[in-house]
Amino acid sequence: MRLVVGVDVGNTTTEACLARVGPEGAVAYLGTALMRTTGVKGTPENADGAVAAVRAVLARVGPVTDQLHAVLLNEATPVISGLAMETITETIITESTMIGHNPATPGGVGLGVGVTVPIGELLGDRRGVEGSLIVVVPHGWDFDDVAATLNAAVRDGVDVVAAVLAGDDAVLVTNRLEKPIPVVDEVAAVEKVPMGMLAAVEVAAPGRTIRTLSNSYGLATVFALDPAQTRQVSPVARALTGNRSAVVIRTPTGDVTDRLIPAGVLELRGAGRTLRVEVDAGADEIMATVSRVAPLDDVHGEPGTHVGGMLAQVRDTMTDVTGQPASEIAIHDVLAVDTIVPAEVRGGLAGEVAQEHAVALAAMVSTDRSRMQAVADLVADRLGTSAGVGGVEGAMAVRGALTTPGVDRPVAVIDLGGGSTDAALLTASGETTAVHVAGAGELVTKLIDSELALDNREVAESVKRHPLGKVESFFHLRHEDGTVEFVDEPLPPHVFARVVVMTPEGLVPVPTRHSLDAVRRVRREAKRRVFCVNAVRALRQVAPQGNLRALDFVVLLGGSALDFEIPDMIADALAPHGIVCGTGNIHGSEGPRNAVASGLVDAYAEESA
Amino acid sequence: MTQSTPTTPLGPSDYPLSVNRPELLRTPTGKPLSDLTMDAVVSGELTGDDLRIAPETLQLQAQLADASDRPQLASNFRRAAEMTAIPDAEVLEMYNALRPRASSKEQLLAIAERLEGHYGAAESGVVVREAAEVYERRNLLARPEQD
Amino acid sequence: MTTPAGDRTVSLREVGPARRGTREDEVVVAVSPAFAGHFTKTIVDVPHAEVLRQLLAGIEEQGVTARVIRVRDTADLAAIAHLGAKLSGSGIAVGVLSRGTTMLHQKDLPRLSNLELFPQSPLLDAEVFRKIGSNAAQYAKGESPEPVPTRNDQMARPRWQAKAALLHLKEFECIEADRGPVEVEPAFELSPA
Amino acid sequence: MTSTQPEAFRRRSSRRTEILEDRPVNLDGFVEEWPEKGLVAMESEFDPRPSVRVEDGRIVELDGKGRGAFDFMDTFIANHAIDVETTEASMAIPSDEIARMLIDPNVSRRDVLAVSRGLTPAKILDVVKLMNVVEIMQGMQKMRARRTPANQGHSTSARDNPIQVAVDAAEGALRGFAELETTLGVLRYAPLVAIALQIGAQVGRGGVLTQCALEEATELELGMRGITAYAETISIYGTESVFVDGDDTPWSKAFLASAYASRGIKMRFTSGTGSEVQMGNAEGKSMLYLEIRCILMAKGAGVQGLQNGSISCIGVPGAMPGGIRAVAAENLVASMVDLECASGNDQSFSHSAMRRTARAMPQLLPGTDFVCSGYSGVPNLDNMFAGSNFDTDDYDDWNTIQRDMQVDGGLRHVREDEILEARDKAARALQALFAHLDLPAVTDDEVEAATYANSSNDYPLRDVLADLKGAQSVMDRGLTGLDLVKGLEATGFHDVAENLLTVLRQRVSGDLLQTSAILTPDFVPLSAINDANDYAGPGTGYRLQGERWEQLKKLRHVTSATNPETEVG
Repeated sequence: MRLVVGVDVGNTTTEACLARVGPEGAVAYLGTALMRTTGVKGTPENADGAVAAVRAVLARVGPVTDQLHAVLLNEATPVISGLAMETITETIITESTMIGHNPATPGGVGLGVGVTVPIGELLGDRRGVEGSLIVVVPHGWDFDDVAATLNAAVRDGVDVVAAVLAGDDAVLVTNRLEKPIPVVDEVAAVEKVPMGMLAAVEVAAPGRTIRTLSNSYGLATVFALDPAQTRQVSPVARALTGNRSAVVIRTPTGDVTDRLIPAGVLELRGAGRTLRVEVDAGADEIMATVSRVAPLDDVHGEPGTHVGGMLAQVRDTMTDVTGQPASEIAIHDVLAVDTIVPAEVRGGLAGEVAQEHAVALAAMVSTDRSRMQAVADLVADRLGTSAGVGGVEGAMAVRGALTTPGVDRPVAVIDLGGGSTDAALLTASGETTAVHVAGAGELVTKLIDSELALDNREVAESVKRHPLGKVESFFHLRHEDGTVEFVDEPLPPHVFARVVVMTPEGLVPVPTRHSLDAVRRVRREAKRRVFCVNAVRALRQVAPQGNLRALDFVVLLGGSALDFEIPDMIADALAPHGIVCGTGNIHGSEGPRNAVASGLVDAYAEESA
Repeated sequence: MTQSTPTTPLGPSDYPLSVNRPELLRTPTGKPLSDLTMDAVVSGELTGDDLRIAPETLQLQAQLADASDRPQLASNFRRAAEMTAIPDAEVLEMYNALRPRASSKEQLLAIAERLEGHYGAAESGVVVREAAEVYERRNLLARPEQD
Repeated sequence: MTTPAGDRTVSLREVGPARRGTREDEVVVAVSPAFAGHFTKTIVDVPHAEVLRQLLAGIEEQGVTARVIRVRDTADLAAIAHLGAKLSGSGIAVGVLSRGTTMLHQKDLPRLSNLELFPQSPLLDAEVFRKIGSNAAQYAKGESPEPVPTRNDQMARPRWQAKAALLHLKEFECIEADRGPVEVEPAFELSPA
Repeated sequence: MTSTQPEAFRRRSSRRTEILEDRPVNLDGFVEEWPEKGLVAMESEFDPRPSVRVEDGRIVELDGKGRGAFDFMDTFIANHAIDVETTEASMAIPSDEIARMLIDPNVSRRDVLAVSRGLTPAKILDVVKLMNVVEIMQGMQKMRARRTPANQGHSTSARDNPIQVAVDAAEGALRGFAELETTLGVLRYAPLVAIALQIGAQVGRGGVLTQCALEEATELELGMRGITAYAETISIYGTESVFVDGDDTPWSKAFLASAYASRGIKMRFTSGTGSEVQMGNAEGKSMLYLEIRCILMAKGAGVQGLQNGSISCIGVPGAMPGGIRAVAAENLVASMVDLECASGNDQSFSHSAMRRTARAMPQLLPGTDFVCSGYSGVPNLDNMFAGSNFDTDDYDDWNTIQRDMQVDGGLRHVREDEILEARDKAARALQALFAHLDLPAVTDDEVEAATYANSSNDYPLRDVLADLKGAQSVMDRGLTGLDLVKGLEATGFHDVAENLLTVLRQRVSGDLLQTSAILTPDFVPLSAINDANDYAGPGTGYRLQGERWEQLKKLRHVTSATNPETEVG
């Protein structure tokens, strides 16, 4: 009878599994422990965490340190991942053509077409004021005064057809007008609106969108355009689609463009060739190129671009960890994801926001120069026992996964981590293959953060981890599945009327104007684009001939396997391939944790039997 | 406890005890001050409990306060000596119960009884009893819910 | 400033006891005993006419209606705002003291709590009052407004702390115990420039 | 601003008036007295007349009120603060005679205490009302509990950056603060910042005591874990209604005082003139009368000391006639009832540098237990206590005033190379400790920035999310002061580890619980017992001389007498 401890050093946690191994290789599992990993995985700094985990598991089952026979460590490959995001489109307005922004509260309803004139010209003798007018009101004008000035002018026969305001006063002004007109407000850079130009202002009723200015022929009608000019203004119409209000000003050379930003070039090397792909080609194109050069040997990014900087940093970090020169560090995988980033329109007059396209990229480096033997030596020294490297991580993980009730060979595991998604396959004949692919939990957090414009990783992380709700009163909230929960004690004021994350510590408000459904959609879509895509990608790389149908059992492991929805989403994604997929339950009790550590024990028992 | 009690009350010249009378000092775990060394820390022999104050030490400091004509400070130290036995969470609970309009008279008296009975904290009990009486007179006991 | 107008004044005409509102789309603005009465401006000389006009404008711009009440038997901001909230059809109220200190309250909250509090009266100007009104209305509509950013100034203490205390005491002097809240109609008047 | 007057009627101003109008002092606020409402510093006809009556060993009348009419402050003071045996005799002594005792070098501190322990609040007010500022200073010189004056510093960061807090604590400790206090913008940062403060302090000068101002429960927990060494933000108020508004009573606070002592943690209360009228419930009493009630309440609770001197309400007495005299008097009263006095000067007080300096003279010149209860050891923009009366920009002025007046304000000039060394070491110690404890990393860039920085703007931004997680893990993992000692020892910061262990060991002896206790650089507890104030006139008591005076003669630039072409230092 021998006491052994299997220790799995992971990127964030170090897990230990204590077992008694009998003479026939019979294994009795005695307990497990979980500690934070110290240092970067695969480096000597791991020893502290490993020793702590061993002590913790021993403490849990009693004072038996002296009888400890061996500590078994996994062959942990250092994996470093990096993330970057590149905006690849940009909306630009030149020469003050358009104000297509969506103030929360425009005033009036309808379309007004006329010539722009500053409100100051309506005071005094109004010389030079004639025809239909669109009145432009700068900062500093009080709403009562604006209304009084417009009313006086209209009473004197001036034809005011619409107004454009700097402040948030549209409803206030229209409520005070004797003759109703459409009014657009909150135009921050109102002083840049050109005067004496033909312009159109359109406001739709609440809950509706504009009809005329978002239609190319509507614009053509309003501004009497010929077919060539109409073709030119079609981007304007497109940009205004879906708005409740808009202003279009016709200037001699004004334009709205949707420009593609050169975001740099990725150089992918593998399968004996080198392919280049523009990042602004989008995720599909990048991933298609990646698959054409699989297996990937290395990736470089164009210096001076975000991509280049990100890839260089990943390489530098690995150099620091392993001491290997940067030239020998190779990037083995990238994952590109299309995303949308709210960005302020360049040249806009009212802080208009456009949904710009962007590509998020995760890259991953792994090295075979592991220093686990050094960790083992340190552990042996500190604990006064023997310690060795007991097996390769992926192989051990599938072994551990096999202890999940209802699982049999061939079995594949997917380890859903923070930086990388790992897969391994154990065939019926006992052979294992393993792979790491780039992109996991951290990328999901980043996508949520940028798409919701939170600019707060902590909140984004929280949105990722927990279900949402909307606090509808101090005494009830609506969960994201539509159910309503009533509470006896009033909810705290800082969550009132907010979309909240239901964390175990309580409700945390999400600082966003998006609805609950929008936030939920962003969260699920981010998870799908990273984890579902990567699950399929990784499995294809370990499946015989890349055929997913050849897999029977897939066991999900790792921290994200505890997520409240990711396992279901992956299972749904794999279901069409006839795969049984579920969250691991190591030894029928540990959940998706401890697979590698117990795999190490099993391997040891098998050898010693 | 293995703490040696001095035969005569301490006076100002005994202060500081850590310098002049270290032999009188013990941790709540019974260790002398000289055991609180770096070696002991590194080897893990010392725990948080070794760095707490013992009730006997608070009584010694109370003697010093009395000898320096600070009777209120001395009383505070004696109440503190009684309270060393009360777990942290319960100390905070009792403190919260003493806030205005937080407790009924019965609740306050129950705390006093627990102090006196369970913890042998007679002087602390007196403080709580006095609070109960004053709160009643000044309308500071918990009231039924109202707006 | 390009605005052609002069200064505005306001008088609050009492129209009867304040009652609970029935419209869900209303916000109550509850003012303190001396607001636009014994006092005419805040601690930093923002006219009460402007405070009220901007609060009401912020509410109106959001398409929500407003009622103004005067609380007479207390000068405690939380009590004023909470009473306003209880009388508000939407359950949302803005409470405001003569010196300018302002609070957003909701009827189901404990009195000593609040939705948003603006304790530094010297830092509140017309623009901030407009935003406070706007947020009150958005809460009434069930939206999630960004809290109005609060500012801080370390040197407000030497300049304003004592005057704030004095104004607070004066407001207390204007308390009429045992007189319930009254609904008021603001009448704004433009004084010649 | 409000030029509502038509142009034509506006009076023409002289050039001089314009210049005076622009002086910073005119940005300060001043108001007229209103004694009926308590808006008056210390001279009010609405304050009660002194009286006391004892029956059956119990005070049954206090300052004109019978026991039946006592509010809870009267009750607590009558039951706990006033010596029943001597009160009638003490009260019979005319106030002017007691006032003279306070300044008479032939009357010892002990003799004064024998009288003062029997005085009622109104009587004490009556006594100090007779004293002008110079007499108040004379009284303070004799009545201060500890013979040797000291100073306390703040070390905070506008970004709650723990590295900044550590290095500024190290510099502050090196410059002479005996206590260092921090607080937070984001409360959840507290564990990391409290650790940083402790490490920085022990790097700068072993034995400096630290505290982190938080709500009671967390503050007590950090203390119990040995991450902080003392507590101070335990507020008390002079009227029953304001005390209750603060959700406490004299009994709840007295209980808390014993709770701290039971964990071996030094503690003092906080109060100050102006807080009651600021909250609108002064009950028509002067600010000083109400503060004297606070001081006696603290005395009755058996707490060893008090932070007072108006503190966060300084703008109120500061705006009143004689207000700063009242503030000086409240410090004196704390000392004359034998409490440790941490005497304010800790909040932004005036736009005028002259007023700021003058305000501190009644504490700096006679010396108090802590002249400032928070001199900002960071630029005021980083001061999370809303700014102090003095900050890092004032270090050289402070040192020069000490040298001019030959008074000890607790600080000294330190050469830049020593300061850089201490800052670098504090940053590296924190870096090593965080790495050892698996807390968010401190980079070499941060260490470098910290060494040469002035404000939080000079540091690389930290990953706040990671820091907050780290802070939470300090609480979850139950890290204690002992873990900090182990970590420092394991990472080669042996001397810092020893310093911290020695501070922790003090808790076992309880020596720091005695009145006015601090630790000397040799780790000897120095309190009102073994360093009792023995002032007895010229030539006695604490004198700035010898080695300490030589230290304080040094400034950044002093021309050498031997070779006037060079500077000494």
